[in-house]
Amino acid sequence: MAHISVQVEDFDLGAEYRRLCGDAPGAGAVVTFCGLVREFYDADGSEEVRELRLEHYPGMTEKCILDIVGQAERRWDLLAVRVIHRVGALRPGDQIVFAGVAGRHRGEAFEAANFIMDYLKSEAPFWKKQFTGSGSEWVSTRESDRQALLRWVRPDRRSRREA
Amino acid sequence: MAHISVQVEDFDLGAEYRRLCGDAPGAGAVVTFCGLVREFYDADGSEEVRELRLEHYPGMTEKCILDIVGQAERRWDLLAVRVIHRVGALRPGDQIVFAGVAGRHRGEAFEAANFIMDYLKSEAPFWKKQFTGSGSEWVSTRESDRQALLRWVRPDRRSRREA
Amino acid sequence: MLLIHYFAGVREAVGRDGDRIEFPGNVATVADLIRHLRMSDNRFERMMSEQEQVLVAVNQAVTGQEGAVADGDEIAFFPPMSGG
Amino acid sequence: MLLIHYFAGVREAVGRDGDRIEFPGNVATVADLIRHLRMSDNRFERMMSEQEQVLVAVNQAVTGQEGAVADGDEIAFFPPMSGG
Repeated sequence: MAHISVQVEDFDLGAEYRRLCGDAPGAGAVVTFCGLVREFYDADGSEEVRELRLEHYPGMTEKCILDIVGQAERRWDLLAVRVIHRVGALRPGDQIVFAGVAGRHRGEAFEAANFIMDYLKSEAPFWKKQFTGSGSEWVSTRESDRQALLRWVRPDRRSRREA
Repeated sequence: MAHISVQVEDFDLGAEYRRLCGDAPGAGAVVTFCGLVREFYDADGSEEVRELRLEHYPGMTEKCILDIVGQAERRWDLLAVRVIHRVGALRPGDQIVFAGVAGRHRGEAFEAANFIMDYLKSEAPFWKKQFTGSGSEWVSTRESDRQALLRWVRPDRRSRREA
Repeated sequence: MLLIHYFAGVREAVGRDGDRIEFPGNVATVADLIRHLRMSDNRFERMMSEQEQVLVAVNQAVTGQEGAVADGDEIAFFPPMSGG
Repeated sequence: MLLIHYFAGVREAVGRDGDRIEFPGNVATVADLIRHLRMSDNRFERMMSEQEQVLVAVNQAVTGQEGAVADGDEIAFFPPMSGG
Protein backbone atom coordinates (compact mmCIF):
# COMPACT_ATOMS: atom_id res chain seq x y z
CA MET A 1 0.00 0.00 0.00
CA ALA A 2 1.54 3.29 -1.10
CA HIS A 3 0.43 6.88 -0.65
CA ILE A 4 2.25 9.84 -2.15
CA SER A 5 1.63 13.57 -2.10
CA VAL A 6 3.24 16.70 -3.54
CA GLN A 7 1.85 19.60 -1.59
CA VAL A 8 2.32 23.18 -0.44
CA GLU A 9 0.87 22.44 3.03
CA ASP A 10 2.95 21.29 5.98
CA PHE A 11 2.46 17.74 7.32
CA ASP A 12 2.26 16.14 10.77
CA LEU A 13 4.79 13.34 11.28
CA GLY A 14 2.78 11.77 14.10
CA ALA A 15 -0.34 11.59 11.94
CA GLU A 16 1.63 10.16 8.99
CA TYR A 17 3.09 7.50 11.28
CA ARG A 18 -0.37 6.54 12.54
CA ARG A 19 -1.64 6.24 8.96
CA LEU A 20 1.33 4.04 8.05
CA CYS A 21 0.61 1.74 11.00
CA GLY A 22 -3.07 1.67 10.09
CA ASP A 23 -2.20 0.58 6.54
CA ALA A 24 0.23 -2.10 7.76
CA PRO A 25 -1.28 -4.50 10.27
CA GLY A 26 1.39 -7.04 11.24
CA ALA A 27 4.25 -4.56 10.83
CA GLY A 28 7.20 -5.01 13.19
CA ALA A 29 9.24 -1.99 12.07
CA VAL A 30 8.40 1.52 10.95
CA VAL A 31 11.12 3.88 9.73
CA THR A 32 10.38 7.53 9.05
CA PHE A 33 12.62 10.13 7.47
CA CYS A 34 11.93 13.83 7.68
CA GLY A 35 14.00 16.40 5.81
CA LEU A 36 14.15 19.96 7.17
CA VAL A 37 15.28 23.16 5.49
CA ARG A 38 18.83 23.94 6.63
CA GLU A 39 20.34 27.36 7.12
CA PHE A 40 23.25 26.71 4.79
CA TYR A 41 23.13 24.75 1.54
CA ASP A 42 26.45 25.07 -0.19
CA ALA A 43 29.64 23.73 1.33
CA ASP A 44 31.12 27.23 1.26
CA GLY A 45 27.82 28.85 2.20
CA SER A 46 28.64 31.46 4.79
CA GLU A 47 25.42 33.33 4.20
CA GLU A 48 22.29 32.18 5.98
CA VAL A 49 19.40 31.04 3.86
CA ARG A 50 16.29 33.12 4.47
CA GLU A 51 13.99 31.26 2.15
CA LEU A 52 14.03 28.18 -0.03
CA ARG A 53 11.66 27.97 -3.02
CA LEU A 54 10.80 24.56 -4.37
CA GLU A 55 9.68 24.17 -7.94
CA HIS A 56 8.55 20.90 -9.51
CA TYR A 57 7.16 19.40 -12.73
CA PRO A 58 3.50 18.62 -11.96
CA GLY A 59 2.50 15.24 -13.31
CA MET A 60 6.01 13.93 -13.84
CA THR A 61 6.83 14.42 -10.15
CA GLU A 62 4.02 12.12 -9.02
CA LYS A 63 4.93 9.56 -11.71
CA CYS A 64 8.58 9.57 -10.60
CA ILE A 65 7.76 9.18 -6.91
CA LEU A 66 5.34 6.30 -7.64
CA ASP A 67 8.03 4.67 -9.77
CA ILE A 68 10.63 5.01 -6.98
CA VAL A 69 8.20 3.58 -4.42
CA GLY A 70 7.34 0.75 -6.84
CA GLN A 71 11.03 -0.10 -7.20
CA ALA A 72 11.37 -0.23 -3.42
CA GLU A 73 8.28 -2.45 -3.12
CA ARG A 74 9.68 -4.91 -5.66
CA ARG A 75 13.06 -4.95 -3.96
CA TRP A 76 11.92 -5.38 -0.34
CA ASP A 77 8.90 -6.96 1.31
CA LEU A 78 7.14 -3.78 2.47
CA LEU A 79 3.72 -3.41 4.08
CA ALA A 80 3.11 0.31 3.57
CA VAL A 81 4.93 3.34 2.18
CA ARG A 82 4.08 7.05 2.40
CA VAL A 83 5.96 9.89 0.72
CA ILE A 84 5.22 13.61 0.98
CA HIS A 85 7.24 16.31 -0.77
CA ARG A 86 6.46 19.95 -0.23
CA VAL A 87 6.79 22.67 -2.87
CA GLY A 88 6.60 26.45 -2.69
CA ALA A 89 8.31 28.84 -0.28
CA LEU A 90 9.92 27.39 2.85
CA ARG A 91 12.07 28.75 5.66
CA PRO A 92 14.94 27.24 7.67
CA GLY A 93 13.59 24.64 10.08
CA ASP A 94 10.50 23.93 7.93
CA GLN A 95 9.71 20.34 7.03
CA ILE A 96 10.39 19.71 3.37
CA VAL A 97 10.08 15.97 2.74
CA PHE A 98 8.74 12.87 4.48
CA ALA A 99 9.27 9.19 3.69
CA GLY A 100 7.78 6.48 5.87
CA VAL A 101 8.10 2.72 5.45
CA ALA A 102 6.44 -0.08 7.42
CA GLY A 103 7.85 -3.59 7.12
CA ARG A 104 8.03 -6.84 9.03
CA HIS A 105 11.65 -6.39 10.12
CA ARG A 106 13.86 -3.40 10.70
CA GLY A 107 16.48 -4.18 8.05
CA GLU A 108 14.14 -3.88 5.09
CA ALA A 109 12.36 -0.82 6.51
CA PHE A 110 15.66 1.04 7.00
CA GLU A 111 17.00 0.10 3.57
CA ALA A 112 13.81 0.97 1.72
CA ALA A 113 13.46 4.40 3.40
CA ASN A 114 17.10 5.16 2.64
CA PHE A 115 16.68 4.02 -0.98
CA ILE A 116 13.55 6.13 -1.50
CA MET A 117 15.29 9.24 -0.14
CA ASP A 118 18.38 8.72 -2.32
CA TYR A 119 16.25 8.45 -5.47
CA LEU A 120 13.96 11.31 -4.48
CA LYS A 121 16.98 13.63 -4.14
CA SER A 122 18.34 13.01 -7.61
CA GLU A 123 15.62 11.46 -9.76
CA ALA A 124 12.39 13.29 -9.03
CA PRO A 125 11.88 16.63 -10.82
CA PHE A 126 12.25 19.09 -7.92
CA TRP A 127 14.49 22.13 -7.92
CA LYS A 128 15.46 24.31 -4.95
CA LYS A 129 16.34 27.97 -5.10
CA GLN A 130 17.87 29.57 -2.04
CA PHE A 131 17.47 33.20 -1.08
CA THR A 132 20.01 34.88 1.19
CA GLY A 133 20.37 38.50 2.23
CA SER A 134 22.43 39.26 -0.88
CA GLY A 135 20.63 37.35 -3.61
CA SER A 136 19.41 34.00 -4.81
CA GLU A 137 20.74 30.91 -6.54
CA TRP A 138 19.68 27.44 -7.60
CA VAL A 139 20.94 24.69 -5.31
CA SER A 140 22.97 22.20 -7.29
CA THR A 141 22.89 18.45 -6.73
CA ARG A 142 25.51 17.46 -4.19
CA GLU A 143 28.16 15.07 -5.46
CA SER A 144 27.46 12.95 -2.36
CA ASP A 145 23.83 12.61 -3.51
CA ARG A 146 24.95 11.33 -6.90
CA GLN A 147 27.30 8.90 -5.20
CA ALA A 148 24.56 7.75 -2.83
CA LEU A 149 22.55 6.46 -5.79
CA LEU A 150 25.34 4.18 -6.94
CA ARG A 151 25.06 1.93 -3.91
CA TRP A 152 21.66 0.71 -5.03
CA VAL A 153 22.80 -0.40 -8.44
CA ARG A 154 23.44 -4.13 -8.39
CA PRO A 155 26.97 -5.12 -9.48
CA ASP A 156 25.68 -6.78 -12.64
CA ARG A 157 23.98 -3.53 -13.67
CA ARG A 158 26.70 -1.15 -12.57
CA SER A 159 29.05 -2.13 -15.41
CA ARG A 160 26.40 -2.48 -18.08
CA ARG A 161 26.45 0.09 -20.84
CA GLU A 162 23.47 1.17 -22.86
CA ALA A 163 23.78 0.15 -26.51
CA MET B 1 22.18 15.87 23.21
CA ALA B 2 20.86 12.45 24.18
CA HIS B 3 17.77 11.35 26.06
CA ILE B 4 17.05 7.73 26.95
CA SER B 5 14.21 6.05 28.80
CA VAL B 6 13.27 2.52 29.88
CA GLN B 7 9.59 2.62 30.72
CA VAL B 8 6.36 0.67 31.09
CA GLU B 9 4.29 3.49 29.56
CA ASP B 10 3.58 3.86 25.87
CA PHE B 11 5.11 6.77 23.93
CA ASP B 12 3.93 9.19 21.24
CA LEU B 13 6.12 9.20 18.14
CA GLY B 14 4.93 12.64 17.08
CA ALA B 15 5.85 14.13 20.45
CA GLU B 16 9.24 12.40 20.44
CA TYR B 17 9.93 13.78 16.98
CA ARG B 18 9.05 17.30 18.10
CA ARG B 19 11.39 16.96 21.10
CA LEU B 20 14.19 15.76 18.82
CA CYS B 21 13.73 18.77 16.53
CA GLY B 22 13.61 21.08 19.54
CA ASP B 23 16.94 19.70 20.75
CA ALA B 24 18.55 19.97 17.33
CA PRO B 25 18.29 23.45 15.79
CA GLY B 26 20.00 23.35 12.39
CA ALA B 27 19.10 19.71 11.73
CA GLY B 28 18.49 18.81 8.08
CA ALA B 29 17.49 15.17 8.63
CA VAL B 30 15.54 13.30 11.28
CA VAL B 31 15.23 9.50 11.17
CA THR B 32 12.93 7.66 13.54
CA PHE B 33 12.59 3.94 14.07
CA CYS B 34 9.66 2.38 15.86
CA GLY B 35 9.49 -1.33 16.68
CA LEU B 36 6.07 -2.94 17.12
CA VAL B 37 5.13 -6.27 18.71
CA ARG B 38 4.56 -8.82 15.93
CA GLU B 39 2.08 -11.68 15.98
CA PHE B 40 4.73 -14.32 15.25
CA TYR B 41 8.26 -14.37 16.59
CA ASP B 42 9.91 -17.63 15.61
CA ALA B 43 10.50 -18.51 11.98
CA ASP B 44 8.39 -21.62 12.43
CA GLY B 45 5.89 -19.83 14.68
CA SER B 46 2.47 -20.92 13.53
CA GLU B 47 0.85 -19.92 16.80
CA GLU B 48 -0.18 -16.33 17.30
CA VAL B 49 1.46 -14.41 20.11
CA ARG B 50 -1.10 -13.13 22.62
CA GLU B 51 1.29 -11.32 24.89
CA LEU B 52 4.95 -10.43 25.03
CA ARG B 53 6.60 -9.79 28.40
CA LEU B 54 9.75 -7.75 28.47
CA GLU B 55 12.18 -8.12 31.35
CA HIS B 56 15.34 -6.05 31.81
CA TYR B 57 18.27 -5.46 34.17
CA PRO B 58 17.56 -2.09 35.81
CA GLY B 59 20.65 0.06 36.00
CA MET B 60 22.68 -1.93 33.49
CA THR B 61 20.05 -1.32 30.78
CA GLU B 62 20.35 2.45 31.03
CA LYS B 63 24.17 2.21 31.13
CA CYS B 64 24.18 0.04 28.00
CA ILE B 65 21.84 2.31 26.05
CA LEU B 66 23.87 5.40 26.99
CA ASP B 67 27.01 3.57 25.90
CA ILE B 68 25.47 2.62 22.54
CA VAL B 69 24.28 6.20 21.97
CA GLY B 70 27.73 7.49 22.97
CA GLN B 71 29.36 5.20 20.40
CA ALA B 72 27.00 6.52 17.72
CA GLU B 73 27.73 10.13 18.72
CA ARG B 74 31.48 9.55 18.43
CA ARG B 75 31.08 7.83 15.09
CA TRP B 76 28.75 10.31 13.37
CA ASP B 77 28.16 14.03 13.70
CA LEU B 78 24.72 13.93 15.39
CA LEU B 79 22.69 16.79 16.80
CA ALA B 80 20.22 14.88 18.99
CA VAL B 81 19.36 11.28 19.87
CA ARG B 82 16.37 9.83 21.75
CA VAL B 83 15.87 6.18 22.68
CA ILE B 84 12.88 4.66 24.47
CA HIS B 85 12.54 0.97 25.30
CA ARG B 86 9.40 -0.35 26.92
CA VAL B 87 9.28 -3.19 29.45
CA GLY B 88 6.40 -5.19 30.95
CA ALA B 89 3.44 -6.82 29.24
CA LEU B 90 2.74 -5.90 25.62
CA ARG B 91 0.35 -7.13 22.94
CA PRO B 92 0.68 -7.51 19.15
CA GLY B 93 0.66 -4.10 17.50
CA ASP B 94 1.95 -2.33 20.63
CA GLN B 95 4.94 -0.03 20.31
CA ILE B 96 7.99 -1.60 21.93
CA VAL B 97 11.03 0.52 21.06
CA PHE B 98 11.81 3.96 19.63
CA ALA B 99 15.07 5.38 18.32
CA GLY B 100 15.25 8.88 16.86
CA VAL B 101 18.29 10.64 15.44
CA ALA B 102 18.63 14.22 14.20
CA GLY B 103 21.64 15.12 12.06
CA ARG B 104 22.74 17.62 9.45
CA HIS B 105 22.47 15.20 6.54
CA ARG B 106 20.40 12.11 5.88
CA GLY B 107 23.26 9.64 5.50
CA GLU B 108 24.53 10.00 9.04
CA ALA B 109 21.02 10.06 10.54
CA PHE B 110 20.04 6.82 8.77
CA GLU B 111 23.28 5.05 9.67
CA ALA B 112 23.22 6.10 13.30
CA ALA B 113 19.58 5.04 13.83
CA ASN B 114 20.31 1.69 12.19
CA PHE B 115 23.46 1.22 14.32
CA ILE B 116 21.63 2.06 17.56
CA MET B 117 18.86 -0.46 16.78
CA ASP B 118 21.33 -3.22 15.89
CA TYR B 119 23.17 -2.78 19.19
CA LEU B 120 20.00 -2.42 21.23
CA LYS B 121 18.75 -5.77 19.90
CA SER B 122 21.79 -7.75 20.95
CA GLU B 123 23.75 -5.76 23.51
CA ALA B 124 21.27 -4.23 25.92
CA PRO B 125 19.96 -6.48 28.72
CA PHE B 126 16.35 -7.03 27.61
CA TRP B 127 14.63 -10.39 27.32
CA LYS B 128 11.31 -11.17 25.64
CA LYS B 129 8.96 -13.98 26.61
CA GLN B 130 6.10 -14.77 24.27
CA PHE B 131 2.76 -16.21 25.38
CA THR B 132 0.60 -18.12 22.91
CA GLY B 133 -2.61 -20.06 23.44
CA SER B 134 -0.68 -23.18 24.34
CA GLY B 135 2.15 -21.89 26.52
CA SER B 136 5.09 -19.54 26.75
CA GLU B 137 8.74 -19.40 25.76
CA TRP B 138 11.70 -17.05 25.74
CA VAL B 139 12.41 -15.47 22.38
CA SER B 140 15.94 -16.27 21.30
CA THR B 141 18.25 -13.85 19.53
CA ARG B 142 17.82 -14.15 15.79
CA GLU B 143 20.95 -15.15 13.89
CA SER B 144 20.24 -12.21 11.54
CA ASP B 145 20.48 -9.87 14.56
CA ARG B 146 23.90 -11.26 15.45
CA GLN B 147 25.00 -10.87 11.84
CA ALA B 148 23.65 -7.33 11.72
CA LEU B 149 26.12 -6.29 14.42
CA LEU B 150 29.12 -7.43 12.39
CA ARG B 151 28.61 -4.71 9.77
CA TRP B 152 29.53 -2.01 12.26
CA VAL B 153 32.86 -3.53 13.23
CA ARG B 154 35.62 -1.79 11.35
CA PRO B 155 37.84 -4.17 9.33
CA ASP B 156 40.84 -3.49 11.57
CA ARG B 157 38.83 -4.52 14.60
CA ARG B 158 37.01 -7.45 13.06
CA SER B 159 40.11 -9.61 12.88
CA ARG B 160 41.60 -8.53 16.19
CA ARG B 161 41.54 -11.13 18.92
CA GLU B 162 41.49 -10.40 22.63
CA ALA B 163 44.69 -11.55 24.34
CA MET C 1 2.14 20.23 -32.06
CA LEU C 2 4.76 19.97 -29.36
CA LEU C 3 4.15 21.15 -25.81
CA ILE C 4 7.46 22.32 -24.33
CA HIS C 5 8.11 23.07 -20.64
CA TYR C 6 11.09 24.86 -19.10
CA PHE C 7 11.88 24.49 -15.40
CA ALA C 8 14.08 26.16 -12.77
CA GLY C 9 17.30 27.71 -14.12
CA VAL C 10 16.36 26.71 -17.66
CA ARG C 11 13.03 28.52 -17.33
CA GLU C 12 14.77 31.66 -16.06
CA ALA C 13 17.32 31.57 -18.88
CA VAL C 14 14.72 31.08 -21.62
CA GLY C 15 12.52 33.71 -19.98
CA ARG C 16 9.24 31.80 -20.08
CA ASP C 17 7.50 28.68 -18.73
CA GLY C 18 7.12 26.93 -22.04
CA ASP C 19 6.12 26.94 -25.66
CA ARG C 20 3.56 25.34 -27.91
CA ILE C 21 5.03 24.88 -31.37
CA GLU C 22 4.05 23.29 -34.67
CA PHE C 23 5.77 19.91 -34.99
CA PRO C 24 8.92 20.57 -37.05
CA GLY C 25 9.01 18.18 -40.00
CA ASN C 26 12.71 17.35 -39.75
CA VAL C 27 12.60 16.25 -36.08
CA ALA C 28 12.73 12.56 -35.06
CA THR C 29 14.92 12.61 -31.92
CA VAL C 30 15.73 14.83 -28.95
CA ALA C 31 19.00 15.81 -30.68
CA ASP C 32 17.02 16.95 -33.76
CA LEU C 33 14.63 18.99 -31.63
CA ILE C 34 17.45 20.69 -29.74
CA ARG C 35 19.13 21.56 -33.05
CA HIS C 36 15.85 23.00 -34.32
CA LEU C 37 15.24 25.08 -31.18
CA ARG C 38 18.83 26.41 -31.04
CA MET C 39 18.48 27.66 -34.60
CA SER C 40 15.00 29.11 -34.33
CA ASP C 41 15.19 30.66 -30.84
CA ASN C 42 17.98 32.98 -29.64
CA ARG C 43 17.10 32.66 -25.98
CA PHE C 44 17.03 28.85 -26.17
CA GLU C 45 20.42 28.96 -27.93
CA ARG C 46 21.88 31.20 -25.21
CA MET C 47 20.38 29.01 -22.46
CA MET C 48 21.92 25.85 -23.97
CA SER C 49 25.35 27.45 -24.20
CA GLU C 50 25.22 28.87 -20.68
CA GLN C 51 23.70 26.06 -18.59
CA GLU C 52 26.16 23.52 -17.21
CA GLN C 53 23.85 20.56 -17.77
CA VAL C 54 20.38 20.36 -19.32
CA LEU C 55 18.18 17.27 -18.97
CA VAL C 56 15.32 16.39 -21.31
CA ALA C 57 12.10 14.52 -20.58
CA VAL C 58 9.81 13.25 -23.34
CA ASN C 59 6.29 12.57 -22.11
CA GLN C 60 7.50 12.94 -18.50
CA ALA C 61 10.35 10.40 -18.73
CA VAL C 62 13.98 11.53 -18.81
CA THR C 63 15.67 10.46 -22.02
CA GLY C 64 18.95 10.95 -23.91
CA GLN C 65 19.87 12.62 -27.18
CA GLU C 66 18.61 9.58 -29.13
CA GLY C 67 15.17 9.59 -27.51
CA ALA C 68 12.34 9.61 -30.06
CA VAL C 69 10.18 12.74 -30.44
CA ALA C 70 6.84 12.58 -32.24
CA ASP C 71 3.99 14.97 -33.00
CA GLY C 72 1.86 15.53 -29.89
CA ASP C 73 4.64 14.80 -27.40
CA GLU C 74 5.21 16.73 -24.17
CA ILE C 75 8.85 17.83 -23.91
CA ALA C 76 10.60 19.36 -20.88
CA PHE C 77 14.04 20.93 -20.44
CA PHE C 78 15.50 21.37 -16.94
CA PRO C 79 18.70 21.34 -14.86
CA PRO C 80 19.70 18.29 -12.74
CA MET C 81 17.12 17.66 -10.03
CA SER C 82 17.72 18.76 -6.45
CA GLY C 83 14.81 17.50 -4.38
CA GLY C 84 14.54 16.21 -0.84
CA MET D 1 29.53 -10.04 50.05
CA LEU D 2 28.45 -10.67 46.49
CA LEU D 3 25.09 -9.52 45.14
CA ILE D 4 23.96 -11.95 42.46
CA HIS D 5 21.10 -11.39 39.98
CA TYR D 6 19.43 -13.95 37.71
CA PHE D 7 17.38 -12.84 34.70
CA ALA D 8 14.89 -14.35 32.23
CA GLY D 9 15.36 -18.11 31.57
CA VAL D 10 18.24 -18.24 34.04
CA ARG D 11 16.02 -16.74 36.77
CA GLU D 12 13.29 -19.29 36.05
CA ALA D 13 15.76 -22.20 36.08
CA VAL D 14 17.41 -21.13 39.36
CA GLY D 15 13.99 -20.43 40.82
CA ARG D 16 14.73 -17.04 42.32
CA ASP D 17 15.69 -13.43 41.39
CA GLY D 18 19.07 -13.46 43.06
CA ASP D 19 21.27 -14.20 46.03
CA ARG D 20 23.38 -12.32 48.49
CA ILE D 21 26.32 -14.49 49.53
CA GLU D 22 29.47 -14.16 51.62
CA PHE D 23 32.46 -13.57 49.36
CA PRO D 24 34.01 -17.02 48.82
CA GLY D 25 37.72 -16.90 49.69
CA ASN D 26 38.90 -18.96 46.73
CA VAL D 27 37.23 -16.79 44.05
CA ALA D 28 39.18 -14.35 41.87
CA THR D 29 37.52 -14.72 38.45
CA VAL D 30 34.13 -15.40 36.90
CA ALA D 31 35.25 -18.98 36.21
CA ASP D 32 36.07 -19.43 39.91
CA LEU D 33 32.69 -18.06 40.98
CA ILE D 34 30.80 -20.31 38.56
CA ARG D 35 32.75 -23.34 39.86
CA HIS D 36 31.89 -22.31 43.42
CA LEU D 37 28.18 -21.85 42.68
CA ARG D 38 27.88 -25.11 40.70
CA MET D 39 29.31 -27.00 43.69
CA SER D 40 27.35 -25.24 46.39
CA ASP D 41 23.98 -24.88 44.69
CA ASN D 42 22.09 -27.74 42.98
CA ARG D 43 19.69 -25.49 41.11
CA PHE D 44 22.52 -23.30 39.81
CA GLU D 45 24.32 -26.49 38.71
CA ARG D 46 21.22 -27.76 36.91
CA MET D 47 20.61 -24.33 35.28
CA MET D 48 24.21 -24.21 33.98
CA SER D 49 23.95 -27.68 32.46
CA GLU D 50 20.54 -27.01 30.90
CA GLN D 51 20.86 -23.47 29.48
CA GLU D 52 22.27 -23.21 25.97
CA GLN D 53 24.27 -20.08 26.69
CA VAL D 54 24.72 -18.10 29.91
CA LEU D 55 26.25 -14.61 29.93
CA VAL D 56 27.81 -12.98 32.98
CA ALA D 57 28.02 -9.32 33.93
CA VAL D 58 30.27 -8.02 36.70
CA ASN D 59 29.22 -4.62 37.98
CA GLN D 60 26.81 -4.27 35.04
CA ALA D 61 29.38 -4.95 32.30
CA VAL D 62 29.36 -8.22 30.36
CA THR D 63 32.62 -10.10 30.85
CA GLY D 64 34.22 -13.46 30.05
CA GLN D 65 35.39 -16.39 32.18
CA GLU D 66 38.60 -14.52 33.06
CA GLY D 67 36.77 -11.42 34.31
CA ALA D 68 37.89 -10.40 37.82
CA VAL D 69 35.44 -10.81 40.71
CA ALA D 70 36.07 -9.04 44.02
CA ASP D 71 34.28 -8.67 47.34
CA GLY D 72 31.37 -6.25 47.02
CA ASP D 73 30.80 -6.83 43.30
CA GLU D 74 27.40 -7.07 41.65
CA ILE D 75 27.17 -10.20 39.48
CA ALA D 76 24.44 -11.14 37.02
CA PHE D 77 23.73 -14.33 35.06
CA PHE D 78 21.39 -14.25 32.06
CA PRO D 79 20.71 -15.69 28.58
CA PRO D 80 21.68 -13.80 25.38
CA MET D 81 19.80 -10.51 25.15
CA SER D 82 16.75 -10.18 22.91
CA GLY D 83 15.66 -6.55 23.05
CA GLY D 84 14.16 -4.23 20.48
